[in-house]
Amino acid sequence: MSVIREEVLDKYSAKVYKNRKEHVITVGEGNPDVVSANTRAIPGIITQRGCCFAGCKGVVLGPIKDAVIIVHGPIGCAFYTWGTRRHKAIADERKGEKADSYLEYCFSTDMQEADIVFGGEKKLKKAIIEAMDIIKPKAIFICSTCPVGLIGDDIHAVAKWAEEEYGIKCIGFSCEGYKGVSQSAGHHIANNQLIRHIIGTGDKEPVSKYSVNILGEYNIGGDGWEVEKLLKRCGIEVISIFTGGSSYRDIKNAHLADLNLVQCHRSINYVADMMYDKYGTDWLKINFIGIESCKESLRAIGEYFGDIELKARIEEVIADEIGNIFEELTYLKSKLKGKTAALYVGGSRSHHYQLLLKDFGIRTVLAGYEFAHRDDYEGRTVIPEIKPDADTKNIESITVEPDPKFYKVFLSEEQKNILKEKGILLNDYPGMIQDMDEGAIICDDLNHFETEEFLKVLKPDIFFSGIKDKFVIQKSGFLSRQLHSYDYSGPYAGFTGSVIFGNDLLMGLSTPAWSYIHAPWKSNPCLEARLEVEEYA
Amino acid sequence: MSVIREEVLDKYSAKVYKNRKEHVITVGEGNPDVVSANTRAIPGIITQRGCCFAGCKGVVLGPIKDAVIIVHGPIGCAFYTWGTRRHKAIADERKGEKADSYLEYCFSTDMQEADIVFGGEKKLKKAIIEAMDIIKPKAIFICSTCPVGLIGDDIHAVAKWAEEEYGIKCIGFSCEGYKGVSQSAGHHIANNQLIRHIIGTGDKEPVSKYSVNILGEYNIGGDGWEVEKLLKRCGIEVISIFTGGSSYRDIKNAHLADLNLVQCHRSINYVADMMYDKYGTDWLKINFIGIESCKESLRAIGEYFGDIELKARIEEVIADEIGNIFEELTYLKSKLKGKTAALYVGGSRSHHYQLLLKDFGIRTVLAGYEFAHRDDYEGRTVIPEIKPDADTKNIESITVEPDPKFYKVFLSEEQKNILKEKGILLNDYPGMIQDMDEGAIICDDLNHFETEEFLKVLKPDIFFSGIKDKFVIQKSGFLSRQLHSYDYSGPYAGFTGSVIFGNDLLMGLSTPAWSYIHAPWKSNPCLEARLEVEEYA
Amino acid sequence: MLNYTNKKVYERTALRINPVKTCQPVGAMYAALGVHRCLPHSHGSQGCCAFHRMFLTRHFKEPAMASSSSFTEGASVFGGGSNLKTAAKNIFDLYDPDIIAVHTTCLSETIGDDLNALITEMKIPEGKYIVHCNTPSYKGSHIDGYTNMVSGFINNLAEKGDETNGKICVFPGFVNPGDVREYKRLLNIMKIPFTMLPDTSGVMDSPMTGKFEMYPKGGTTIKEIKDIGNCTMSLALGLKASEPSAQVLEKKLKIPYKSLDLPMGVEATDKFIMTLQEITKEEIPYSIEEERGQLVDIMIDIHPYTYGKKAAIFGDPDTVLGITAFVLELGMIPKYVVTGTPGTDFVERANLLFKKFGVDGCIAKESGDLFLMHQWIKNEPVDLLIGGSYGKHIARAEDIPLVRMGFPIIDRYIHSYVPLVGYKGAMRMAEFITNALMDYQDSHCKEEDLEVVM
Amino acid sequence: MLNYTNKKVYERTALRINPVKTCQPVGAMYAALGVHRCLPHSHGSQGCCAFHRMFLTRHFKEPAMASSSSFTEGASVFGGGSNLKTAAKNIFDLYDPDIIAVHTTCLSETIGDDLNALITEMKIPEGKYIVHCNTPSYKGSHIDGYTNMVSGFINNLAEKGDETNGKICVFPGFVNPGDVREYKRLLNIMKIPFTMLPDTSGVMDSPMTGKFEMYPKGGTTIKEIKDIGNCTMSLALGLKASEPSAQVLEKKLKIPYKSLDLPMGVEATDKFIMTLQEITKEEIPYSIEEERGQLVDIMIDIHPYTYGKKAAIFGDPDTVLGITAFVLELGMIPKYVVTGTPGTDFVERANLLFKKFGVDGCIAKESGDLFLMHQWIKNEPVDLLIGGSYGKHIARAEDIPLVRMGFPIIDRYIHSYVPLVGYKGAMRMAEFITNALMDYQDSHCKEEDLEVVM
Repeated sequence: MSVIREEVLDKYSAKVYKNRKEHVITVGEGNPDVVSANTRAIPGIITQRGCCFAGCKGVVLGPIKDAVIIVHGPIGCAFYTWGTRRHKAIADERKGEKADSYLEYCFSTDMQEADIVFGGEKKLKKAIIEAMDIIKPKAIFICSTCPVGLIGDDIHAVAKWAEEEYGIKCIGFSCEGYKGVSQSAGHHIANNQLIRHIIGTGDKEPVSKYSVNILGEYNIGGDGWEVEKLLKRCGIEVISIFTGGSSYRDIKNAHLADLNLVQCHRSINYVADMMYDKYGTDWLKINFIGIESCKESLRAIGEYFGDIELKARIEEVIADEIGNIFEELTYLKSKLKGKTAALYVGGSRSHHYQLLLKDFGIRTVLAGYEFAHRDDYEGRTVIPEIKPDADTKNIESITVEPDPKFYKVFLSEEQKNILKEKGILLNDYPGMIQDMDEGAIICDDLNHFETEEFLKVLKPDIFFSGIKDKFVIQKSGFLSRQLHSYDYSGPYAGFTGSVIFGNDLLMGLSTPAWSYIHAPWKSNPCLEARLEVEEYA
Repeated sequence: MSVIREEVLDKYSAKVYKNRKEHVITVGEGNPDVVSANTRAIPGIITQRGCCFAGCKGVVLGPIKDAVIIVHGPIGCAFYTWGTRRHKAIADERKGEKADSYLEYCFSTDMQEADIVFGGEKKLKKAIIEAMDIIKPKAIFICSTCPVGLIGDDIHAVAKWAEEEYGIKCIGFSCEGYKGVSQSAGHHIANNQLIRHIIGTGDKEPVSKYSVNILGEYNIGGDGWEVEKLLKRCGIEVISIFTGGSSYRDIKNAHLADLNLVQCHRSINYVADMMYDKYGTDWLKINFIGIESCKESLRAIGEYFGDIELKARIEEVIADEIGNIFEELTYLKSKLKGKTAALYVGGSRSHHYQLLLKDFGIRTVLAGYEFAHRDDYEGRTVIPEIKPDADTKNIESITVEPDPKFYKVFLSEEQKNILKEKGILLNDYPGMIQDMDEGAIICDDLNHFETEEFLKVLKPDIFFSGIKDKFVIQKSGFLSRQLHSYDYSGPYAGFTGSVIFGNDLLMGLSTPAWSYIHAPWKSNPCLEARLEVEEYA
Repeated sequence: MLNYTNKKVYERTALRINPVKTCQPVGAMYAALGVHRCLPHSHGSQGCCAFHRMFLTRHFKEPAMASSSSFTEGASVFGGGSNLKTAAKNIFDLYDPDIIAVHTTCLSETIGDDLNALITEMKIPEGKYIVHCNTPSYKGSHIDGYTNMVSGFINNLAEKGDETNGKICVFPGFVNPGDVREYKRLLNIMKIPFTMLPDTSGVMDSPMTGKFEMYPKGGTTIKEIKDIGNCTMSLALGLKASEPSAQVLEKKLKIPYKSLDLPMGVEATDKFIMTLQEITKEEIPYSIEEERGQLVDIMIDIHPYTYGKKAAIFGDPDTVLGITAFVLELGMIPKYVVTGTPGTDFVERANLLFKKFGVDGCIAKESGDLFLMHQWIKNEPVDLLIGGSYGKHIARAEDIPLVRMGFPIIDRYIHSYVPLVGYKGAMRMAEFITNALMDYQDSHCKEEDLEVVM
Repeated sequence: MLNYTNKKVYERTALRINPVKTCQPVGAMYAALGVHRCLPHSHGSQGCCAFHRMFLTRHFKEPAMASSSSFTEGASVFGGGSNLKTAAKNIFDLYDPDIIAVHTTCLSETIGDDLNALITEMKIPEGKYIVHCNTPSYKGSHIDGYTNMVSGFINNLAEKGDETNGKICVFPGFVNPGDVREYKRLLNIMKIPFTMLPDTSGVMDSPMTGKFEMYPKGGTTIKEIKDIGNCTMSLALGLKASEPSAQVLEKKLKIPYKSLDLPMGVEATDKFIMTLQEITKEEIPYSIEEERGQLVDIMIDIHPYTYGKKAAIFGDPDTVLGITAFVLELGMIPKYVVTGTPGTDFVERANLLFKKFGVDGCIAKESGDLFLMHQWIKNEPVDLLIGGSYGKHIARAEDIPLVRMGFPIIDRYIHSYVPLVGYKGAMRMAEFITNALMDYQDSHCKEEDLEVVM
């Protein structure tokens, strides 16, 4: 067993050790490497994880700009998810249809004690009436928080009432915070409702020869826009993005795209899967974070569509993009090469960013996911092996049937086999581990204690994580960069995004303030200072 | 003799008393009241006066926007007159001719020791070359500061050279700080050169039936613009303003106006006088500060031109302007009535503002001028009585002959007599005293000591003065408003200006901060505080 | 920006839009961080704890350490007792705090977990403590949560001994560490021995040393809290956030108290200082008089820029009332004064201030939100916004400068290190307000009106 | 705005446009105001005195009391001796200062008045003093004038007694009263007895009391100045403004000295504190270490907003170098560093800083002006201007935020009460710089890029 891992887990009580040791592995020691994931955090152990509501409202639904999302519950949950995730959006018009953006707004029923005691459905209805009166949205989403589930408010009945009353789309999301073990449960709940209620309800056909959806791209710092721009340059139409900068208006038409591109596997794989089942839409696990990854992803798309012209255009775009950044990239590489990094992010970024770091010659010594499942680490082949536990069983898993009207097959089995031979996996994700070096550590649900310990042992040059541990790491004297919010920088996606990322790292590493951490008199003993004053004169 | 006056002058030594008692009078006690003025300040007595340079460059020339004014001397004098007086201006085009505005710039030869020792003419020439190369102005003014006169640099020769070299207007102003006894000397020097070198050199005829120049209006806080707007509404064309917001371009054409309106008598009366001699242009002492004054001034202009249509238009404008401010004015009067004021400003404002204060029912208890002559207090009839002393003799006084080409007579003697009967004084100024109440105090060159003493004795509600004594007054617990800079407010001229002024006073008087001057524990003796703690519970 | 906010003011009774409050637990967490070697613990779903830590960290740019009972669906059905027990064991084992401060969430409150009973049953290591309080998210706001936690410390720890300790207990209100430091500076100048509860200075503004300290040097010690029962009196600063705790202390241990507004601006600080004087019965030192005189000097100096300017002020009740009082002292008009925290005395107290300064047409609102305030602004605009970061959308939409004061400020730095309280705090407020108004003038005036001297 | 400033950088040798300096006497006047019960006296035409009082008043918003010899043409020809004599008599009669501090002007310098001889001949009342110095306006700048006056006090008053007074003499540099207060706070924390010369705190930041005090409570006393000869050493803060005075003190009375940069930013303050430690030979208290750690913490926190940002910095040499050092510590690029005050060591020292931090393409200029700096900016822009009020035209013309630091600031308030020196001063600088950059981002970014969290 890895010495490092043991050093870190050493201080745990037997019970905690037993739990945590399954979540912490050293790559290459297991063969196959198995990472326990998507299990409960241990009470009292300071996890960085959030809840089901955060995954549903905060991650998947929040970015949908033209839906009024009413958080049904006490005020806190609405407040904490108000403008705090950088999923950018702008009101716009596409194909003659406008989409507003309500992202600057925070809507809540602000439940009071009486609502808890006597039930909150009435207030929720009234809130919808008020929202319709003031904002007049085309879609309203209702997201429940903890007490709503307990007191038994039927938000779905209210949603149904609203649809009938106003002729709008109104969907309930029972995403109470206590469901599941992390944000992951919320993703699943959101995915289910999207496929049930929205995807397939639109009728705006693509106007270009090749069209795609981008799944699991939340437009943090403008990433989604960057990717969309890149695809447009290649001549590929983006029908909808799930869900960064996107809209109810666009997502309705997702079923009309030729192909789904999956960026964040964890949060959106249910939609990808179900669209495959329902509409026959293939999905391709792409990654627009990192230069090599961008190239590979674009080329894979080219291969999928198999069009020589398209492939040529893709090569041109790649050459042009690389040309633009080449000089800066070379400089950044020269500065960043040989550094080490640790990554602890949500469900996919820890994987994606390792590839970008590799572009700069930065080695990953530790990586972990906050709310991943085993397949995110080990690849989807492991899915059948995963035994559902009590917590996962509580999250509804739905199955869909082929849609009689829209089901279509884009590639023949033969074509798919050719792709496979070219190394292009369709409808599959091989997981993070396969891209990691032997000896690197993987840590699922990395908690505060382990963060402190790993810092001491691994001493990475850069530690990527989130806001809650950022300052713990920084106070310990290490560069900490948030990979959820990009520390308010970005975009990091695409070719130019890579350079922005590299510059941010270089900035963090070169900031002179690091050299002032220790007061000079600490290293300059008082004795030495006891020189005679006359000496200066 | 006035008790108040004696109380204030009491602490002086015999020698100082002898000097100062001539400068401080109580209105109504003299009959006629005589105020010693335009004499030297006593060394060591903290006067608020400035110097000749301040009067020439700072007051009269500074506002001329399209002349590059090169201060020839060490850096200080240029620096202190850079943007520190609020004579607003804007580059514009009139009658097809553009005028730049260089007011954001400060130009100086920044003389160094070597220039003092070996002479500064060479550097001055070089400075002009550089100014021509960079700015390319149509006019350059050279203003000398103290050492220039002593070392004998011939700035006028340099100016002549520049005119020949570049075909521009270049004028030297020998306005060394030590000349005269106050800014007044500088006004005179500036006036002389304006009439010698600029007025009469232009050829842009008025386009309107009636045209005027406004003399002694420096557009502080936009006053000049306000007045010009008012005259325009009445159908009167303003050819040039001396010198607020004005330009070399416009002043050239001053001789083509029908009438000169004199706002600040002190600083510009030489030009008015000399234009009367040279071009036959009558001048009218008007005052656009104060509501009644504005009315009177406009009506006097109407009478001068004697045109029924014009007079009707003037009445319309007056009615409209009054209508606009009536409500606010009534409110302000109700709030300000009965207050008392002291005024110590430059050369004419102390007079003008008394009239505005009177509009609000505010009584003036003390007024003084910083750099006035006796005629500013007592009226121009006193001029023949004034005996020139050593200091005044040093300031060149020029006489002009009627201009063969441009001399014209606008009104016949008969018409002038009719005006006189209507109470309209032409080419004359009756001075400040005639507008003051009996018993009010007049203090010429009010110094710091007297300011402190008068505050104690008179306790005015408002003390108007300048920046140097503002905080002395304020620290003493009295409202102090700057009447040179309007405390960065304004315009105060015209009808709406009166309301702005009134609001500023009300603001100053009502500011809650005044009530916090004394810490409450000062009036709340410690003893009283020695209550038992239990009492609060 | 905020394009869907219309002018028509609509009386909403159900839909909260753009709140000016958040839920109780985050306040409780902040209060608990002000106790030395204390780990705040959130009894509920782990999302709450994550959100609160995130928010506190974003405001203070400091680690906000806290743990959670990590409820899952099972705990939500069967109660969180075993989660809490496990949590406490793990916390003491691993993070070794001297005290765990447990607060509830809407989840555990709705279930009805009886914390008192649960904790009484637990085995707590020798010399260690677990305190608790109830912070139902569906009542009041984060300010109530803060107060409840402070009261929780008193209820759980404070004891009456045989004799007085000669100290006063100071409840600082929901303020920044910089404010607490300013209180302490003034108390020290006035030579008054005190216990500050809580004391977030040294914790949420701790220095960079290259070493992470889970429990930094700051915070009220357990010993001090226990000893509060022997204080001569308590001083509650901020009627909303502090008075209830002072009342608890009085009720439980008969410690008399005096309540004051947050010492913001001249008069409120005067009252604070004079109260201190009443306690010490000593002369107020010149240095305080000098600070005060400097502030008043500045206020008179700047009045042409502040007088008559209209402000919309939003945030937490005590802070908003403190700012309101100060802007009135500056001659400004606090046109809209809004808190999201419920409590009708807020409106009464604001109205008293309006009346005292004779300003007309000002509106105060408790349980209000920014959407409503923005609608008011659309109907009658203001010159300045004063409040937290969430005012920035309105600022941009209406081109009104925003001066950031209060909580939360998540888009700026350094604010938490420096006070708004005391004469020094008022000087800072004056500077920020004046700079904002003058910067606006400089950037919006016509070119020819740009003033070099102001 | 500044429409006639072209991009073509033209090497001017005669025409100064938009200076970054003024003349010596105003500096001398400011220095003299830092002596208790001293009346500064300007020996020259009365316009000089009026201008200097005006400027100091506009920067400090406080009375700047000073008298003048009120030269007329006669005095300019025959010498100002009798004016000075009359002035002194009147001053002592009427204003009763304990000391008159006379400085010259370009006028009296050009005439060649021998102040020393004139004063020696005068009858000075018992217990009163007249000191003097030469401040020719055509040499150096206001900074030299300041230094010359400080040296004048030493030359005229300081004496060597029999034994040391155990104090150090601190020359604060050309700084604000708020800076002097910060020095004093740190010296007191370090328990170092000192004499501050001059000490403008308490004079140019005096409180409002309702009573005008011609001689407010502040200022170095004559007794202290006399006693400077018995100090153990002197500490010159600011090489340009203070070192010459320290040298005078060394030369005249053999007091050893140590010169330091103005303690602005981390390293310069570290050096200041360590120098104090070397003097006391005591441990540095935790409170200072904590302030320092907070500053460093903040610097790391804000680095994404400051790093790589380009600044143009202008003003007085010591201040500009201090700001330059700090912005470099923040990872910024001090693209243009300009002083109007002559002295080639300014450029050398700036270049050393550029080299130390490895920044390329930065330009430092002594005897420069704002016209030149603006031309540079037109050729290669910057993100931020740092300097006095006269930068505002460039700020508006180029839409670059201006952070006001240094002298003169005549269009804002309160700046003179608060320090730029020390760790606290650096914290303030950091806040102002970051706020300026972030405000700019918030107002200039696309709507969709407006960030709630930063």
